Amino acid sequence: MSDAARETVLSVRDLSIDFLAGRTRKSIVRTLSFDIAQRETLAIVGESGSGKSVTALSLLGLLGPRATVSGEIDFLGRNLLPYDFHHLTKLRGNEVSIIFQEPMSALNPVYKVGQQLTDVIRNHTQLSVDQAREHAMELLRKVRLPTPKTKFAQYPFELSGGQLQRVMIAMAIACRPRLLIADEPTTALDVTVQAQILDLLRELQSEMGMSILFITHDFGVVADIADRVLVMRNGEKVESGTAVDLFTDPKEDYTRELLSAVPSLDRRVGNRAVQTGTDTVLQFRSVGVTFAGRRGDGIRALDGIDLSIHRGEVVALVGESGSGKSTVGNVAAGLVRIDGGQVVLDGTVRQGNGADASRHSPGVSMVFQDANASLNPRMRIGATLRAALKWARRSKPELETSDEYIKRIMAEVGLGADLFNRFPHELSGGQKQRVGIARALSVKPSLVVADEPTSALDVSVQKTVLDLFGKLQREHGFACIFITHDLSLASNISSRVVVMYRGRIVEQGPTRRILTAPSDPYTRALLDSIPQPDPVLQRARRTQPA
Amino acid sequence: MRRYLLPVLASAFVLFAIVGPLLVPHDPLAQNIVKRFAPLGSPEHLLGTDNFGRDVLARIAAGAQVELFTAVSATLLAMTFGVLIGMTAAYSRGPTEGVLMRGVDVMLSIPPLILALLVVAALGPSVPTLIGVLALLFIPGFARVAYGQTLEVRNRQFVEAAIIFGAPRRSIILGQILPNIMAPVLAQASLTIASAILVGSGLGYLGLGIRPPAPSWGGMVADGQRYMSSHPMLMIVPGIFVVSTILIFSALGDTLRALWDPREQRSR
Amino acid sequence: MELTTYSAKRLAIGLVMVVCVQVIIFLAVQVVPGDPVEAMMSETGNISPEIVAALREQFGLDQPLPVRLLEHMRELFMLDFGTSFQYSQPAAAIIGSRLLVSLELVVLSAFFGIAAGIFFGSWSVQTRIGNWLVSALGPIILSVPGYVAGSFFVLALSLWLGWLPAGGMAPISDPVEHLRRLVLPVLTLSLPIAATIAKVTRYSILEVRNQDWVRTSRAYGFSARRTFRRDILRNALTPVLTVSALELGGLIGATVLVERVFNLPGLGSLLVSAVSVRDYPLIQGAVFVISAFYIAINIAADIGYGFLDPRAARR
Amino acid sequence: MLSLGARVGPAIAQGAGGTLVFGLSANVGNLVYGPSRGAAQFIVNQQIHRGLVKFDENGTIVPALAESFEAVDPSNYRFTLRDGLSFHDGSPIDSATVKASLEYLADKSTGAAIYSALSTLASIETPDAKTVVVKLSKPNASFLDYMADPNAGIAPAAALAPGAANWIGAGPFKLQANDSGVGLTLVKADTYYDKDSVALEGVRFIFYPDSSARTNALLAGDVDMIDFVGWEDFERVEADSNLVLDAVPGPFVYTMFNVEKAPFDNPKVRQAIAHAINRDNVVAAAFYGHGEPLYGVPMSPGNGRFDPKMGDLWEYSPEKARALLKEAGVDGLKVSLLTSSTYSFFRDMALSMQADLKEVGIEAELDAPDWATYTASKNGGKYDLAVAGGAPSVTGPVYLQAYSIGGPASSFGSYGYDASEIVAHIQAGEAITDDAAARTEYMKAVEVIRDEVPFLPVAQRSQAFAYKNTVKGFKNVSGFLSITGTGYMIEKAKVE
Repeated sequence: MSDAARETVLSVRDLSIDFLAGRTRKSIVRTLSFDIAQRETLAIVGESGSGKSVTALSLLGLLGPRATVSGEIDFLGRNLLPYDFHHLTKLRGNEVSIIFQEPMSALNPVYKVGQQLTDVIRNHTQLSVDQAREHAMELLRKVRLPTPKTKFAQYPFELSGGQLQRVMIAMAIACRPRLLIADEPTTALDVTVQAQILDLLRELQSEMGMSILFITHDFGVVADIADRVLVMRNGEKVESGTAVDLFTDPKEDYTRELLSAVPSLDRRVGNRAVQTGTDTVLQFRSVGVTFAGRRGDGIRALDGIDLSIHRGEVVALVGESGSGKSTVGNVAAGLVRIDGGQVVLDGTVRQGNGADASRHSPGVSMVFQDANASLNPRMRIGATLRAALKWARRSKPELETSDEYIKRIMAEVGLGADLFNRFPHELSGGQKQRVGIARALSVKPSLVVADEPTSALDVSVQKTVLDLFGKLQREHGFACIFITHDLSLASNISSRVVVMYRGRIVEQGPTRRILTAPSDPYTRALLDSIPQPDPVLQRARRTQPA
Repeated sequence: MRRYLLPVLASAFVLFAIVGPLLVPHDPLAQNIVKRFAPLGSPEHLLGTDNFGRDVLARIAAGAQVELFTAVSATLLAMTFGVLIGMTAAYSRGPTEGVLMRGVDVMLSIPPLILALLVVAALGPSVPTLIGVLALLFIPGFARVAYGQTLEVRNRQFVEAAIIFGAPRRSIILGQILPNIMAPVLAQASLTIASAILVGSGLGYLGLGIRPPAPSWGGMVADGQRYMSSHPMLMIVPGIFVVSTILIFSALGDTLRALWDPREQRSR
Repeated sequence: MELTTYSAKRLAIGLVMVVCVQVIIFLAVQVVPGDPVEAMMSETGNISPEIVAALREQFGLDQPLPVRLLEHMRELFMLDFGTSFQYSQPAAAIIGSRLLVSLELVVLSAFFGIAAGIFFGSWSVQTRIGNWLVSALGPIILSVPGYVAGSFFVLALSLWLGWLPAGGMAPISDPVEHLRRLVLPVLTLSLPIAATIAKVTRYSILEVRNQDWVRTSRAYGFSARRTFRRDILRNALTPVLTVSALELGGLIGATVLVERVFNLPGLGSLLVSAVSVRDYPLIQGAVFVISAFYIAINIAADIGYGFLDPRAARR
Repeated sequence: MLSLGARVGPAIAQGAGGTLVFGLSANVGNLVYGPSRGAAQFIVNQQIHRGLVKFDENGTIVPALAESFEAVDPSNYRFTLRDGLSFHDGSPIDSATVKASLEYLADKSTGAAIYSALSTLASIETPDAKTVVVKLSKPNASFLDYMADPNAGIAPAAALAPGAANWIGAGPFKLQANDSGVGLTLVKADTYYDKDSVALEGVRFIFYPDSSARTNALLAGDVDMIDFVGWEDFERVEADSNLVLDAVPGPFVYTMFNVEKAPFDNPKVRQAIAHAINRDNVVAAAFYGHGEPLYGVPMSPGNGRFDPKMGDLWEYSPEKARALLKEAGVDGLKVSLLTSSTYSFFRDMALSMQADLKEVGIEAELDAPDWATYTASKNGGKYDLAVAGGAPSVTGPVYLQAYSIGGPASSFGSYGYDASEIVAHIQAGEAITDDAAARTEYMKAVEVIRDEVPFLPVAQRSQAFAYKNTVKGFKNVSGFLSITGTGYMIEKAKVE
């Protein structure tokens, strides 16, 4: 792959970036150096706060007036530092293009997609409007946007995330750039879509011969796309090397740590005891849910769901966005009203025929995806926990609500007593999620619904929280619905996997069986789309069609 | 420290409203036709006298009391009812929501002037009438803010969490939602105090304010305007007081909003 | 497409609201003490109770309330406001001539206020002077009640400097004088609008400026000016529209103070005098016009919102 | 003396008298026959319409449509019409036309302003086309005053229906254009009986309801003349050497008592108030010093039936007031004082009185609603003390009757006051033809007023017209007639 004679497209030396925060200067990136050769893909990996995105934006002078950038940025022999904005304006979107993490917000919501693409083309060329439109259509076909003619005249909000990212890519390649900066371009997308986008990028790269600087936190994606990798931490380079070298033989502890924290799809699972109790905690009997649509039509969110959760069992609910997995959790927690079937919790019919109790069961508690949003910003941590206990005590009089008990629970999830009087905004993301877990545990539930509890966290934090959650589950023995989009994660924690697609359960069974011998084609596609943190494996998978 | 400038100014104003009348050696109602139209800076009457020979400074001080009392009372009333309506509508949804919010819309489309004219015509100008009129005028504003905020907050996850953990309705509304909609409501309240002074003095200007002879700033401007060509200070002086008071209270809104934010509060 | 159904629905709701306002005002006006005949006649001439009764009968005031309410709604349905007690003329004709004055004030003030507001708001995020102007002067302007500002203008510009007439209306047949007389009232009304709109524009721009698509625009080599117009100002205008509608709606009610200060024969002063003698047909007619205007503005703003923000149109 | 009228004055030389541009104090809508709609409408009425008689510049009654008139006795009046009278549209006026008009005005269902004068109508006889004989069931010495009222013009048959427009009359000017809400344009009518003495080619009325706007219009030269100059504007007008301020003592303001309930059921308390009010302060505060304090009943100058002693009934003396209150045994009195927020002079008068009352130990709380609520409260007796204004349309002492008769029968008198004694004296006076003898009889009524204080006159306000000094021949008629009589002067004016 890597010919020594390749021209260096971008060469960065001693890049340092400071930000002005109030009156103090904060160093974000320090003496970073790297090169990108022609046709090469360099991935910069790191957790949040590592400075990887700032580095990417600094290359095009997109950081704004509060940032000070020093060092050397050499693009094809032209030094970009100090910024000459007149020069940059000619460079941007022309010789160097960029695509962003959130295609939905990266496009102006008030202009039609085609219009925005045409504008970009006309900005750097002398084409007439008609010619530019023609070229735009061509590009949309090239990025394989379905029904490009229709989409051309639609607004961004009318397209899906994957489709928008294709539009974004079309915009990026419109002027055949020498370098494409991709700032976490697939993070917001579902795995199956992510796989398609990565395929598209690779294809375009080989066709157009551009170099790619790929920013990501996902080692699976790195393994899939990168030729070379640079690992960053706290604004500094940890190590760099070819992808194969880095994954097989990481030099630095931090890299090793990160790699080990990545949940990989473990097909050898089964070491987790399937301690399925015989008594059923939760039972869904052909449950259906319809959400009122904006124009009066209903959106069928759940359709004929049959599901049983037994005591002490962890069931992973897997699916992509819009599959209805979160709705299942919300029905179990009593947040959503069903319009068909029956929900039985701890032997009581909570919804559907024969329901006379409240929709909310005192036996169910929940851990939310967004820990921050799930905590009342105006309540101190101790008060939040105490409130939950007090409410729960209305149906479970045996619960303790003393400060000692609360502090004990906090200690159990690894929170110091000093946080008792803190407000949520004073806690880190991981701490907040620990509070969420503490709250869920404190009321001694028989079922915990965990709705993507770790997806907002960095991998290293994700791992510790997940380990803690698993440990507590085993100790307390509550049943758990673990909702996730990440099959790797599911394989690590669950004894049973339920795969959902468009409001239906397509397949369910013991985790090992689902991972090794999926019977449903969708499950298979899902499994194939997950990039594995192993460049060799990824390359192999790519060569053999799924 | 700059953050506290406005609260300090506002407190100074409140203080002036409370003790000012005690400090000024004149009765705001005492007429002395012989000494009418004393100019600004007269030894006995610092801000001069009006067409009845009443001391302008004493009237300004007494007027401050009235303006502040009416504005604050009206705002509190409007806030109470507005928040009640807005939260009830947003929390209950369904037909209650429709009736309440359409009612608010209808209230908004009644010209405020006619509302004031009719209420004052029915009850006569007086402090309670003025408070009532102002409260009526500002209820829709609070209702809308509370409604919008409640709609947003009730879908936040910590409210869902409270529901899941079995919180009773009352504590969801009072304990979870209310404190979280208070920042904009308080900002609105401070703006409303400013607006209430503005509108209240405007009503005073139209003769729909408080019962004469009690002084109101708007009424003083209106009276002063009649002697504008010969004694302009009779109009300018109360005008300056109206403007600076409104300025202080409207700027106070931002400060209040910031102070209510837990991010601004130190942990104990 | 859907916009028409949506507009039709909004229009229907608007009509219902106008009717609600009419009924409320009708009942309120009748509950308030005071009799139109006594109020009008008491100023001059000796009126005996017999005369009062005779005139009440002439005006149809001897009928029971529900009958009169029904009659009023019937007339309203045919866009007939009845005959003014005070002027013995069709209320619609009187309101029409007054409405022209008020509309002229409102339209001019709104136009200048909104235009200046958007200009200064945009300017304020770009230059230091603009920033200072909007953030320091804006609150001060907003704190000056219209009647204070208006009185001050009359004092300074008319009485002291003698540049502009103190008030009154000149006929449109003398356009120069007509406009000269509008300068001060329009200035008085448009200043706070400009301050409000500038504030909203400023905040809105500051918010939009941090949006991802603005970064995209820069990242694709659009010039600063182009980015500002295409990706910042255009998006920032949606809240400006909402606030403009609110301001415009409030304006027709706010004109009364300015009409008073500048002695303009507008709808507000008509309403004040109509209420003071309980000229029911005039009151109902004027309220109808004002509330319909307010509601129409809101409907127009909603529909305009759909044009500015395609997401709103598809809702 | 109810004398015979003679033909008026020498004919003014025919010529271009110009057009008078008149800034009118109120918006005049449609003219309707009968009811009164305020001073501005009076002025318009007097240009378009004409009655049997009218007032001259001294307030004397002179012939109009009637060539001559004769009071056979105070209940019997004979009018002889001029030759060849016609309305603006050319239709003739004869005794039948007059009879129809007067009978219409005598019908209370029409709401006619002068109904009270015609309520005693017994019959109207028209012996021939030029003679009208009006017979009253009770003597009324002021009957001719009523016939000169601006609302007593003779109207064509088409106007004799409630609400019908009444723009065609027999007056000196006819309507050319009605610019609704803005103004009226009148041109000289060649059907007018005295057209040769009218110099003006026309009158253009422009409505300026706001007082200072009206003054500004005059100062700016937009109009030639304005009515009802605001008191605070007197100096501004006077300071302009090109302008004439024509001010006379006009209508008066007074205080009413609710005599149905304590404390004002006690005449002593009412007397105390009569001594307590500092009229000079009222004039200063409410009228900017432009008015005359009243210490007795207001009198119309030039009317021989008043006795100067009638103007001197109570002096300002807080001590006397306190003494009277003590005598009446009231102490620490708290009363309500009704006024209206609609007119600032009403409110200022009340404020001034409030201070005076406080001086004698009476706490008066102001009740200042808008005009309609004020009239409702006043007519309904919902007050202790009330501020009111009076502009009698007749000049003789008979006007006192209306202000003495208590409500609800009269909207002018103190609520609940039984004025039968006063009315008896006044009626007796009315029946006497000799002025001196009548004066003694009226004086008896005034003595009752002095002791009983059924209403308390406070001040006579200055009523001013202002005009350019190029306007000649105009004069503000003094006294009450400033309101009802001055309109007749416009036809005599010319603009040089």
